[in-house]
Amino acid sequence: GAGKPIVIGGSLPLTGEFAETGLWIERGMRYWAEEVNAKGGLLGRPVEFKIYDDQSNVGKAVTFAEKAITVDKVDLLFGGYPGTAARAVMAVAEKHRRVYVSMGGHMKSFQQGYTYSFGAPPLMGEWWYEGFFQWLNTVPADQRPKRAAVYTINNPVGLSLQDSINRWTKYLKIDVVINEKYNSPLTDATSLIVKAKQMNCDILFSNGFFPDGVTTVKAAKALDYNPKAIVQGIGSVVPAWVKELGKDGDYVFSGTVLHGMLNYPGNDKLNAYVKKRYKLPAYPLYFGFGYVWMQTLQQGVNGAKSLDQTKIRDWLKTHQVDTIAGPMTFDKYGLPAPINFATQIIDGKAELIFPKNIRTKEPVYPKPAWKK
Amino acid sequence: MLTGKKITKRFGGLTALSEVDFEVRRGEIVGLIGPNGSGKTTLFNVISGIHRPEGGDLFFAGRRITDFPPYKRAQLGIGRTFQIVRPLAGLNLVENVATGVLYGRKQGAGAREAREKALEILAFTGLTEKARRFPDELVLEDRKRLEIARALALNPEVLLLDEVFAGLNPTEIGSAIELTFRIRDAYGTTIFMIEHVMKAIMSTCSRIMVLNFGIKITEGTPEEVANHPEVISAYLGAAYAAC
Amino acid sequence: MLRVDNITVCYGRMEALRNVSLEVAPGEMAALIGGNGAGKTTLLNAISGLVPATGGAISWEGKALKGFAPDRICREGIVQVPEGRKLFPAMTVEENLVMGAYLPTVRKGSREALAHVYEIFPRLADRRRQLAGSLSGGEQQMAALGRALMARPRLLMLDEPSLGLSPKAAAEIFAIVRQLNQEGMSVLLVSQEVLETLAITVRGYVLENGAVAMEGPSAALREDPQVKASYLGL
Amino acid sequence: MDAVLVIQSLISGIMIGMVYALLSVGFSLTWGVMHVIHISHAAFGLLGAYLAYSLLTIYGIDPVVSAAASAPLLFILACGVYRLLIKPVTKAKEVIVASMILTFGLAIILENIMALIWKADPRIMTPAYASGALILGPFYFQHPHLVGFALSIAGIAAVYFFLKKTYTGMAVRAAWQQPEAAQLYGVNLYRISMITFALAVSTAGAGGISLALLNSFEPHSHNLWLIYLFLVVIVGGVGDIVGTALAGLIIGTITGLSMAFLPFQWVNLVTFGFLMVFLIFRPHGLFKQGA
Amino acid sequence: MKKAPLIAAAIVVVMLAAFPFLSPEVYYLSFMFSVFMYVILASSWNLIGGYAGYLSFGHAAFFGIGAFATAKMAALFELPPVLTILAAIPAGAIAALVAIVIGYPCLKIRGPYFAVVTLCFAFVVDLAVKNIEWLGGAEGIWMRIMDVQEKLSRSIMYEVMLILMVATLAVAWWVGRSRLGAGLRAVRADEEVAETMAIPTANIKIQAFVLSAFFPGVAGGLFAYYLTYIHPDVVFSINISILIVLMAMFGGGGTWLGPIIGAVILTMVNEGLSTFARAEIARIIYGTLFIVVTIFMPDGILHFFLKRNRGR
Ligand SMILES: Nc1ncnc2c1ncn2[C@@H]1O[C@H](COP(=O)(O)OP(=O)(O)OP(=O)(O)O)[C@@H](O)[C@H]1O
Ligand SMILES: Nc1ncnc2c1ncn2[C@@H]1O[C@H](COP(=O)(O)OP(=O)(O)OP(=O)(O)O)[C@@H](O)[C@H]1O
Ligand SMILES: [Mg+2]
Ligand SMILES: [Mg+2]
Repeated sequence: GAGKPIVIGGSLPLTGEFAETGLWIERGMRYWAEEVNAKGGLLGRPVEFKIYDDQSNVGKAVTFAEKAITVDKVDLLFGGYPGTAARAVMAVAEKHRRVYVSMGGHMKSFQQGYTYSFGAPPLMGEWWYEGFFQWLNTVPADQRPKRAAVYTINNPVGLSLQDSINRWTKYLKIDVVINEKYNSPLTDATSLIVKAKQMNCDILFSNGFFPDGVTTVKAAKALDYNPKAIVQGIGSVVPAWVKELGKDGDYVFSGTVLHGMLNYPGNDKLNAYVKKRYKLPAYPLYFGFGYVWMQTLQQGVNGAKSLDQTKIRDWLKTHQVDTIAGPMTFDKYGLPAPINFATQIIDGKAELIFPKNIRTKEPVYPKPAWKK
Repeated sequence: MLTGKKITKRFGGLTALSEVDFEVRRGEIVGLIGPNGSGKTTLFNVISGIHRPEGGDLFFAGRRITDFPPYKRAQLGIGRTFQIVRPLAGLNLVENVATGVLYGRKQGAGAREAREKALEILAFTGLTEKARRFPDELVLEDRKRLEIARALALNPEVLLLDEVFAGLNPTEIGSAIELTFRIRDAYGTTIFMIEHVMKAIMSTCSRIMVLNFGIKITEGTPEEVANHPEVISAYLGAAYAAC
Repeated sequence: MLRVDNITVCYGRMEALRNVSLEVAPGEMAALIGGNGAGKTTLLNAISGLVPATGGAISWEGKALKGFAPDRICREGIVQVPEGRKLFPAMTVEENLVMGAYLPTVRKGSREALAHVYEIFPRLADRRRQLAGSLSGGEQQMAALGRALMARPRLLMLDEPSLGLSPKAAAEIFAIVRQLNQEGMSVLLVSQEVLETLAITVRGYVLENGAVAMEGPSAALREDPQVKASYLGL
Repeated sequence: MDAVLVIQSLISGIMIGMVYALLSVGFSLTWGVMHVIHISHAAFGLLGAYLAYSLLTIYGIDPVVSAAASAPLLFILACGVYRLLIKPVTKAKEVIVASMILTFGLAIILENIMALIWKADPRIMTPAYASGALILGPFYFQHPHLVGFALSIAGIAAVYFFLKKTYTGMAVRAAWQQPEAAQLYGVNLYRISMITFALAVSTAGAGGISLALLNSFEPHSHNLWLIYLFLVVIVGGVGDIVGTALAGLIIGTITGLSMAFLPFQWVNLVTFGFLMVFLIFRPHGLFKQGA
Repeated sequence: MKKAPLIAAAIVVVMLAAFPFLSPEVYYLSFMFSVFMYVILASSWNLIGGYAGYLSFGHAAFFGIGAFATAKMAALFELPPVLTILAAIPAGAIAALVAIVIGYPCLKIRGPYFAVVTLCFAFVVDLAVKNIEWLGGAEGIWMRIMDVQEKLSRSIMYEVMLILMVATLAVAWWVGRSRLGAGLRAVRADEEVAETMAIPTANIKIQAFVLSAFFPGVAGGLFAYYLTYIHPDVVFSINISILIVLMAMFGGGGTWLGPIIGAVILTMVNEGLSTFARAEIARIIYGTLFIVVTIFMPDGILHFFLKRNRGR
């Protein structure tokens, strides 16, 4: 018997700068709801979303979170995007004692002392390259790159990526010859590539978003720059990377916390759905995020057997959740143990290359020279 | 009271004023004539500070004002009108004039006093009925009167009038001449005027300067100037001399 | 050939012209005089199609013109030199002149027309590259008249062409207008220089408060006591 | 500093600068001659880019061909926009402000129509030559840069020719300086304005396509493009066609040089800072001395 | 007769001030907070943009400077809530100071060129904050959450922003009727003529610019504390700069009431449309609003009705 629906509210950037990602998150969430409702709902009640379009505006994200909580009196909050919005909304959720499961805004945001916020899993810049470096560590020392060019977008994401690079390059004795930040928009990457080429850098870190990532890779090809590896931040996880860039996007390394080929229950279903509905080979990262955050929340509610936010929080802090990203338990920051899998784009697909036990394809290293 | 020494003004390659000396004494009505493009308006622009001369010096009431910005000169008491009228669009006549009162030589007037004073000046210039209208609704003559009213609002010591008689028919010129005298008498204002209407200039000015190609060619009483051969050939033309 | 019959023009609720009729015969030079705000400019603008006229009719060689757009009326050879010159300030003198011959019908032969204008106004030839906005008043008037000549008008309407000109320049302008008329161009001349105007025209109209107060041969108007008092300052 | 780096940065900087100039030239035209600040100009450019994208991905039509083909299409579209939307506001007291508000609304509409049709996902224009380069000694002339550069020269020259050498172009300038007088000499104001507006919009298409060859684009990208439009137009001088081209050159040079000599972090800051200083010292663009 | 509008305004203010005591939901407090904020931004912008006709397209810079200055002071001196709120005032002063420095050269530039110079200025400030870590850098700054019940903390922010709005509107009112306002209007009509009317144009423009920067600076500080986390992308957004201009012009630039009308209408409509099912369609409707209003009221809403009253 279906009772009154459980309303899950909040805002997403459905128009404006971050619309693309916001829309994928929404799709992931809606797929989750479809699935839950088909199975009889949550606590026996159907679930329903109340989603506001914050127009990619952080101020609006905050007021809409408050609207959802205080006016719509929604039963649950869902996680927003991007990190800057999450950073501000986490404070609102805390003040209203609402569980907030989202990607968060990298490590700093989880260190603010919020107790209701969970990164389940987070999109954690600090962890993003862990898998890649662990894999690189398995490459014989003489075949590893020696000189790195690191170009980082000057925003919270980029800055958080630097953390693992600094640690690992030191450990692997890779010389960071170039370590520069740039402010978006990056309208031309010619100079970046020429510099890297001149300095004989044999590994390129392009720590940016999709537009600057594309510009950088295209310039690398046009200028015949052939490092042993190109590592791309989070631009290459957007479906458009393989779809739009085609062959030129191949062999780029990156990381992920979610992947359709991971051997956790649910991934197959998601892939099948996305293949049918959106004609994509595997679900996009943010589709997965939209789904997995809801999945976590769902288990919290089921575990607490209540919509009482504090109970849900306490349950989540003390129990394990099983998701498409694997099993997670949360620490006092609301974070699971670091998760990261290394990926490489091979033949237009983001393949898992590390850890070995989940590998879907052998990594291609060193990267073959550009074909013209 | 207002003196210029060797004023030179160039526009690119064109020398619009070349070492022009002039003097206007308190209480006078001085005329400035010359062919079109001889530099008369340019001289007014230099005096009021809109153009910066390349050479020469300006003195007003004993002070050197060459480097003063326009507003300071206006504050000191140099008021002017524009040949091509430039009312403050979007403000009605009272506001146009009241603004001048607020910033003029006798500062410290409140908004209300300024309006009253403005209405007084508008009455003086015969614009009372149109006080609430906007400049773009006026005919040219009234806009010229507005120019005068706005300049008077500053309570100027010397008033530069640039062709305020243009476009009037002979009868209307008569009343404008009368207004000129009234300004001098009622406000004690010294007047320096550019004019092409000979009737007006002959009957109002005690002294006339003549510019040609940016050079002062002569200066004197109306009769002297009107009979000056160079003035006749460059400015008045043969026909005028004939009658 | 130009006939204005009983037209009325309103600005909002104000009637600027009331039942005005006027005629200019081929090759004739007619004068239109009147005090400030009498409606002279309004009448010219109504003929040119810039302001809409209500009531009455305007016809040109028998063809009805009322309601036509200004560019259409220009095509008929009716050209106005507007009050205040209205040059294109950010274009050079030469471009201003060339714009006079914008209509395809007069574009051919505009080169000769340009040479002719420069011949009439050598001052403009000197300043051909200067922006019209920075010309002195007299120079602007010459440019405006030159621009009109480029359109090779059949009826030239001049709105206060001597405004702001030195006596010598004004006399020159009048002489040129007179000559153009003698060469066969019809002219409708609006001017505040009433004496001179009535001297060179054949017929005249006196406009007062938006209505024709008097009309007749110029010579007669010049002797009229009322005209003398109101317009000649005598 | 290394000479190759400097020259290479300059080469691509200048070529990209010229692409911005192409996108800007129509913007400058509507602004300068019509006093319409056409905020949706870049959005029309983006529309051109999307059209070319679809033609390329569906029919394999080269973007350069699309640039030519989109021009008449945008021209017609712009005529409609002029007739329905722009014309009514040219009667406003402050046309600049009114037109800005109106076309701001239009830009929002266009952006979201594009989002509905093409989705919010980013797109990249990848014709066969997309990441090729012409190599001369140590220098690379990237093909998209070359194509954009060539389109830019052609587009700007066409606009220049139109304005300065055709009667219609001259009438356009005349009409917006002194509409009454222009009418008196046979100019049909309405037609002239429509042509100007539509011409401007059709150059935007080519500009948008060229830009799309360089960077990825999304429905909201026009907002960023708009900023560059403003910069180029202002440096060049509003309504000044040659100035626009030179401004593209200058902005490209500054970006190129700062890319070569500065930490990348400071490039944008220095570019905007320089432009600010430039404007302070040359407040009327490159050529005009002041009103 | 003169008193009636004053009494009406006083009643509105009292009612607004009483609103939190009706114990409304937090959202309404926050929403009104943002309405007040935009009224402040649009009305202050109007001092330079509307009265003097200098369209500043970089006003978000002052807003952002205020926000970052407040956040930085709060972090630096570990200010308690009350002092953090008060810190917005010196933050506004910093914004005003920047306005003097920047206004001096920039206000010599007229028309659209001024618009673009200010646009560049906003970018420069944004990028400088991002590049200089001491200012918070690209990471942004977190602030301590006010340690009281949520409704109370939002009510406090509401009342403080209301006070600021009243202060801004009072100053705008005063400027509109003062000698300064008359001078600014003359500047807007014709700056050269204004100079010859004894108006020290450079001086009064700076005055207006500084006033128009101060209030947004304070508002930025309050906004920072409202969000508790600020990032340059959030407070220096070009969208804010443009929105401010649109609001003032949409309502009717150069009048006292116009920017208020514009800010209130646009904030409300925008908020309302966000609830709309299909986000893109909502935005299309929003865009259409601009078009329709401009076609029918090309000089702004207020001017449209004023003209009606004049009976023309
Ligand atoms: N801003 C300017 N730039 C270039 N040339 C100018 C400028 N202003 C004036 N001139 C030129 O300087 C000369 C003098 O102009 P000015 O306006 O002073 O003449 P004027 O004596 O007032 O003539 P008029 O009696 O016709 O008004 C003219 O040749 C004019 O073209
Ligand atoms: N655009 C307008 N709007 C409203 N009223 C106008 C407009 N133009 C002219 N008028 C009014 O129409 C009447 C006639 O003006 P018009 O300009 O035709 O007179 P005029 O005889 O040419 O005068 P002048 O000798 O000053 O040139 C005047 O009362 C004037 O105020
Ligand atoms: Mg003059
Ligand atoms: Mg007239």
